[in-house]
Amino acid sequence: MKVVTGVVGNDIHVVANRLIDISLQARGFEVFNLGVNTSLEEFIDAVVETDADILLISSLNGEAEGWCRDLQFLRSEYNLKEVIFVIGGNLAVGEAAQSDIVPKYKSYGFDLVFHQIDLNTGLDEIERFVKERV
Amino acid sequence: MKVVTGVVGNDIHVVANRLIDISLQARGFEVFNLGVNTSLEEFIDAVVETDADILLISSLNGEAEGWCRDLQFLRSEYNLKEVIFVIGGNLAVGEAAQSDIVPKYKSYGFDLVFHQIDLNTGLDEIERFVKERV
Amino acid sequence: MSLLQKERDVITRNEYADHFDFDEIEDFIRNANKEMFISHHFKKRDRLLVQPRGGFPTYKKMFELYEEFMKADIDVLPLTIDSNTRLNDYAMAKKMLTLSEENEMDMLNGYPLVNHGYRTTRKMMTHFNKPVSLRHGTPDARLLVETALASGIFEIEGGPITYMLPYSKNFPLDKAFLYWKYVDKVCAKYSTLNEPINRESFGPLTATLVPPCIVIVIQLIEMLLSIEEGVKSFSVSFSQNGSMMQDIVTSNVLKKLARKYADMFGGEDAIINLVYHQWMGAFPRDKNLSDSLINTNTIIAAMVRADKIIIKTRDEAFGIPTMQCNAQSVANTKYTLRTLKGLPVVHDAEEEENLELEVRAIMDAVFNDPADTLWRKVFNTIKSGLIDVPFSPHIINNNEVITIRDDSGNIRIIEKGKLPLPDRCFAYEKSKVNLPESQTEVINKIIHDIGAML
Amino acid sequence: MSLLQKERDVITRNEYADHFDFDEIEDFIRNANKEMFISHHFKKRDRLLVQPRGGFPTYKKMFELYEEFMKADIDVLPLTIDSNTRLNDYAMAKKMLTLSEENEMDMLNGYPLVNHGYRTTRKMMTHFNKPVSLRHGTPDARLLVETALASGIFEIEGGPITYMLPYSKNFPLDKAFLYWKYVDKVCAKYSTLNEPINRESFGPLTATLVPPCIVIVIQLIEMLLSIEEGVKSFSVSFSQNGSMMQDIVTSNVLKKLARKYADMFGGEDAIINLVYHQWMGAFPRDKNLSDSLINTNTIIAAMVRADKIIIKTRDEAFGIPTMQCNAQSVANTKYTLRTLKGLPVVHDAEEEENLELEVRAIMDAVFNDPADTLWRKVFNTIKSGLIDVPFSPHIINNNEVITIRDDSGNIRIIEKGKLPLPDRCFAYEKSKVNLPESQTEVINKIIHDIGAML
Ligand code: B12
Ligand code: B12
Repeated sequence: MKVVTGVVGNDIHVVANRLIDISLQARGFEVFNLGVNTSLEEFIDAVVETDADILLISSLNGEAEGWCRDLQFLRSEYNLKEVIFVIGGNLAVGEAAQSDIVPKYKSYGFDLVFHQIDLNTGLDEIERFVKERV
Repeated sequence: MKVVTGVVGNDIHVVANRLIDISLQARGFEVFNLGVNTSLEEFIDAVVETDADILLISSLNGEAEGWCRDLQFLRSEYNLKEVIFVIGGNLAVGEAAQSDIVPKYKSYGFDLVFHQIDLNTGLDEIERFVKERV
Repeated sequence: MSLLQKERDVITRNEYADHFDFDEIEDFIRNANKEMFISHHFKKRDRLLVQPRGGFPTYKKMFELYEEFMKADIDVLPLTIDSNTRLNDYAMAKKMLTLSEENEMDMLNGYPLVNHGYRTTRKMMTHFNKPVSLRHGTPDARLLVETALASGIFEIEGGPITYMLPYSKNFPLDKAFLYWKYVDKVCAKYSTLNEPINRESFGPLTATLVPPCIVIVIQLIEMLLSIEEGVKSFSVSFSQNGSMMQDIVTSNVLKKLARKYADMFGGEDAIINLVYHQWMGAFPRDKNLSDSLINTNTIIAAMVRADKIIIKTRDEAFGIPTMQCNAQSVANTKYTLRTLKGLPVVHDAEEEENLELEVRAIMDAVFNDPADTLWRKVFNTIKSGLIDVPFSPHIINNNEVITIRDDSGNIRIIEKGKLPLPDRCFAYEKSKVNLPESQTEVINKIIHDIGAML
Repeated sequence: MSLLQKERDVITRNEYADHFDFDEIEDFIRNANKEMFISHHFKKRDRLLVQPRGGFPTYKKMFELYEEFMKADIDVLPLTIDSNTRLNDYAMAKKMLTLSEENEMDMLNGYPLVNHGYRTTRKMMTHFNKPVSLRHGTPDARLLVETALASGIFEIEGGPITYMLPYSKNFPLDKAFLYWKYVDKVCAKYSTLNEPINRESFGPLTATLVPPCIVIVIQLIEMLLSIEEGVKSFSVSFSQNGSMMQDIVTSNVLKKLARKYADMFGGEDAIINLVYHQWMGAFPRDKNLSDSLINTNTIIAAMVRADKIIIKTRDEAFGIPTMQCNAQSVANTKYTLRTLKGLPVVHDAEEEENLELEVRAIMDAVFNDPADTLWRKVFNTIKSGLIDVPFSPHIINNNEVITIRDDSGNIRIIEKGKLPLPDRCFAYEKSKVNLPESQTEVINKIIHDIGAML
C-alpha cells in the first residue's frame, strides 16, 4: 500500500516525521515522505501523482486547523473518495480535549484523527481501518 | 502583663515556642514558659499560680483538638473568666480551613484562635484585644 | 529462660498490646520473604531507594495509603507512628483511634501500632511484600519495636539520642540508653534468622540549624551502640543542610568515618548505608514551591550518593499529607532519579578536613570519659554539654551552641558552648561568617536562617 | 543616504508593516530606560536571570501575560513570534490574528509582531520597563527585527545557522547569512546610542541528540559573525544534554572558547554571556513530572553558572501554556534559585580536553576553507557536511552524523559523517558506548534516547 506523508503548513517539527517514515516502512508500506513544511495542495498533488491509498498528515505546532479547513472541498474537487485521509500529532494551539478535536477534524473530511495519540497505537488503528474497508 | 505559654499535649515542636518566648519578652510581657509537652492541667495550674492575664497555648503537631475539648469545663471550674485564652499554631491533623477551625476552638472556650497565622500578626491581634478589654 | 527473654515477657504483657507468641514470631521471621527486608535491597545497591513518611490512624486508611504508594512504584513503605504512642500513652491513642474509626476523621497523626497489634498489622505487611520502615520518635520503644518486628517490619529507625533529644522534654536519658539496648538486642537476635534487621539512626535531629559535626558524632555513636549489641545492618543519616556543598562534605565525611569507626569497634562485617532526608525544617506555604524544594533535595540525594532518600510532600507546611499527595511525591522523586544522569563526584578537601577534625575531637572526648561502658560515656558527654543539639526541647541538653548560616548557606558554629572543638576548627567556622553587630540582629539572622527555605 | 539605510527603507516598506520613522526610532532608543536593556543587567551579574517563553496572538492577551509574569518577579520578558511570521507569511498571520481577535480563541502560536506594528507594541514594552527578548526562528528576520528594535525590544535571538537548520526546510542558506548580516549591522548601529543591543544565538538547535561539539562550533561561529558587524554584547547558549556532567563540560568549554575566539577576532571589548535552556526535547505527558524536570534544569543552570536561564512549563507536552502556568514556572524557578546555596564548581579534565579538541578541529576546518569571507567559509562547511546537525529538516544539512546516549546520559557520536573529528576524539566517543548488534536495535535505542525525559 502507498502512503503519502508529511507535516502540514509552516510546521518544521521533523522528529515525528522521521519516526513515522521508519515505522511505516517497517510495517511494509510504500512511503512517499514530503517532509516538513508541506502545503495541503502539495499533499493532494502527491496523492494524485503516486496514486496513494493513504494520506497521513502530521501537525505538531498547532497550525493544522488553519490549513485543513479546505480539505473537504479539495477532496471532492479531485474526487479522492477512495483515499484514506488521516491526521495526527498535536492538533490545536494550547491544550485541547480529544472529544473536541476529533469531531472537528472529521467534519473537515478526515477519516481518522489522532490528537496526542501514541504513534504505534495510531498506526495499529490505521491498519485495522484499512482491513475493515476491504 | 503576665503570660503563661507552652506547647500542649505530647507535642515537642520547640522552635516556635522559643521564638514566642523571645517575641513576648520583646513586647514587654512577663513570660512564664512551660515549654513543650505540657498538659492542660499544668497550664491551668500555672495560670492560677502566677495570676496570669493571658494563657497562650501553641500546638503544632495536630494534637490540640484531643486536648482542648475540656477547656470550657476547667475554665469555669477554676473561675478564670478574666484570663484571656489564646491558642495558635497548626490546629488540626491534615489540612484544614480557618473557617472550620476558629469557631470550633471558640466553642471550646478560647477567646482568640490562630490557625496557621504568622506569629507577629497574632501577637498584634492579642495586644489589640487586650486594649479593647480595658 | 534467658534474662532478655524474661524482660521481653514483661514488656510485651501490656493491657493495650496483643498477646505475644514468640515461637510463632520467630517462625514467621525465619520464613519471611526476602523482599520484605530492606537489608536485602541494600545489598544489591542498584538504585537509590525512595521512601516517604506516612501513617494514618485506622487500618483501612493505612492500607489504602500503601495501595497508593504501590501505584507510584515505591521502594520502601513507611509506617509512621502517632505522637501518643511515641510517648507510650496507649490509652490516649486508643481513645483517639476509636474516635477516628467512628467519625471518619483522623484524630491521630500516625498509626497506633501497639493498639492495632501485630496479628492485624502483619496481614497488611505480608500483603504488600515490600520493605517497611518504622518511623516513630519514641524514647522507650521496646513494646513498639517488638510489635513491629512481629508484624514484618524489618527496619527500625531511632536510637537513644536521636529519638530523645529532638523528641522529648524530660524522659530520662539513661533509661533511653537501656531501652534502646533492648531494641538493638532484639533486632540482632532476629537478624540471625533470615536477612538482617536494619537499624537506622535519625540524623536530622531537630532539623533546626544543627551543625554537621554534631550530626555525624551522634550518627557514629548510635551506630557503635547498635554494633555492640550485634546489629549487622545499620543506616546513618542526615538531612539537607541548606548548602549543596555542605551536604556533599557531610556525606563524604560521614561515609568515611562510619566505615572507619565500625571497623575499629568490631563491626567489620556490618553493612553501613547512607540515608538522606529531604529538607526537615519549615516548608514554604506555597505548594508549588514545596514541590521545587522536594525535587532539589532529590537531586542532592543523588549527588551525595545516598542509598535511600526519605521524602517530604507539598503538604508539609499544612499537615499530614493526603495519600494522593504523598504518592505523587514518590512518583516525582522516582521520575527525577530515573532521568537524572551523569552526576559528578565532588569533594572539598579543606571543608572535609575541618569537619573530620571536629568530629574526631568530639569522639575522642567521648572515649576519654572515665565511665566503663560506651553508653555511660555518651550519657556523661551529653550531660556535660560536650555534645549539644541546638533547639533540643530536652532538659538534659546544654543549649549553649549557637549556629548561623554563612553566605553560601553553610551552617557555622558561632558559639561553641562546651563542644571540644580544636581551636583552629572553631576559628575556621567563625572566619566564614560576618556576624552582625547587635544581639537583636543576630537573633533576627537566626530566625531568618531557620526559615531558609521559606 | 548610506547603502544600508537604502536597504532598510526597502525592507521596511511592506504592506503589512508600520510606516517606519527612523529618526524618531533613534531618538526613542537613545532615551530609552536602561532597565529595558538586558546588556545593562548582564553587566551587574548579580544573579541568574530568569526568562520564560511566551507569545499570544492579540495585544490584549500579550499584555495580560506580561502582567502575570511581573507578579512572578520575572527578570526578562519574552516575545515569542508565531510560526507564520517566522516564515514571512504576514498575510496568513493577519488572517489568523483577525480570527483570534474575533473569536476569543488563539489561532496563532505566537505574537505576530509585524502585523501589530512597532507603534502599538512599543506602548506595551515601555509600560513594563523590563528587558524583552525576541524569540522567533526566522531565516529572514530583517523586517521583524527592525520592528522589534523600534518597539523597545533590545535582545534579538537567532542567527543564520541556528534559526535555519532547525527551523526551515528549504530557505536558501546563503541568503540567510546576508539577512542576518543586516540584522547584526542594525543591532550594532543602535548599540552606539545607549546600552548595547544584545544578540543571542540559539544553541539548542533541533534539541534532538545534537552533540556538544556541533553546538559549540555553531555558537562560536554566530558569535564571530555578529562581532564582525560590530555587535558588543552577545549570548552563547545550549540546552540540557541529558547528563549533568556533559552540561558542565559543555559550559566550561563553551565559556572558555567563546572568550578566546572573541578576543582573537577583534571582540576584546564584547561582553559574552552564557544562556542555559531547560530541556528542549520531548516533555513527559504528566505535568507533575514536567515540574520536576523543570526544577532539575534550574539546578543545572546554576551548577553550570549560566547568566540567564530560559525556562519551560508543565504544559510543554500539550501546547502553548496558559499564562498562569507560565508565570508559575517563573515563580518556581526564582524560588529554587533563591534557596539553592553552596554550589560546587565542577570540572572534568578528560572530557573537557576531548570536547575542546573536537571543537578546535571543526573550527580549523571552517577557517581553512578557501572562501574569502567568514560567512562563505561557513556556508561551504555546512554544505559539504563538515558541520552537520542531527534531525535538521533543512535540505542543505548533510544528515550523516548519528548520535546515541551512553550509560551516563552523555550524547556520543557513533557515525561521524564528514565531521573532521581527530581520530582519537572519535575513538573516545565510541569507546563510551556499547553499541547494540543489530540496526533495528540501534534505531530503537535512538528512539528511546530521544525520549530520555519521558
Ligand atoms: C521541624 C519539625 C519537626 C522536628 C521538631 C524538632 C523540635 N523539637 O522542635 C522533628 C523532626 C523532631 C519533628 C517531629 C514530629 N513532627 Co514535625 N515538623 C517540623 C516542621 C518541618 C517545621 C516546624 C518548625 O520548626 N517550624 C518553624 C517554626 C518557627 O514555625 P512553626 O512551628 O510553624 O510556628 C509558627 C506558627 O505556627 C506560629 N505559631 C505557633 N504557635 C503560635 C501561637 C500563636 C498564638 C500564634 C499567633 C502563632 C503561633 O508562629 C510560629 C512562628 O512563625 C513542620 C512542618 C512545617 N511547618 O514545615 C512539621 C510538623 C509540624 N510536624 C508534624 C508531625 C506530625 C510530627 C511528628 C508527630 C512526626 C511525624 N508524623 O512526622 C513528630 C512529633 C512528635 C511529637 N511528639 O510531637 C506535622 C503536624 C501535622 C499536622 N498538624 O497535621 C507537621 C506539620 C509536618 C507534616 N506536614 O506532617 N517535627
Ligand atoms: C523539539 C521541539 C522543537 C524543535 C524542533 C526541531 C525540529 N526541527 O524538529 C524546535 C526547538 C526547533 C522547535 C520549534 C518550534 N516549536 Co516546538 N517543540 C518541540 C518539542 C519540545 C518536542 C517535539 C518532538 O520532537 N517530540 C518528539 C517526537 C518523537 O514526538 P512528537 O513530535 O510529539 O510526535 C509524536 C506524536 O505527536 C505522534 N504523532 C505525530 N504525528 C502523528 C500522526 C499520526 C497519524 C499519529 C497516529 C501520531 C502522530 O507520534 C509521534 C511519536 O510518538 C515539543 C513539545 C513536546 N512534545 O514536548 C514542542 C512543540 C511541538 N513546539 C511548539 C511550537 C509552538 C514551536 C514553535 C512555533 C516555537 C515556539 N513557539 O516555541 C517553533 C516552530 C516553528 C515552526 N515553524 O513550526 C509547540 C506547539 C504548540 C501547540 N500545538 O499548541 C510545542 C507543543 C511546545 C509548546 N508546548 O509550546 N520545537
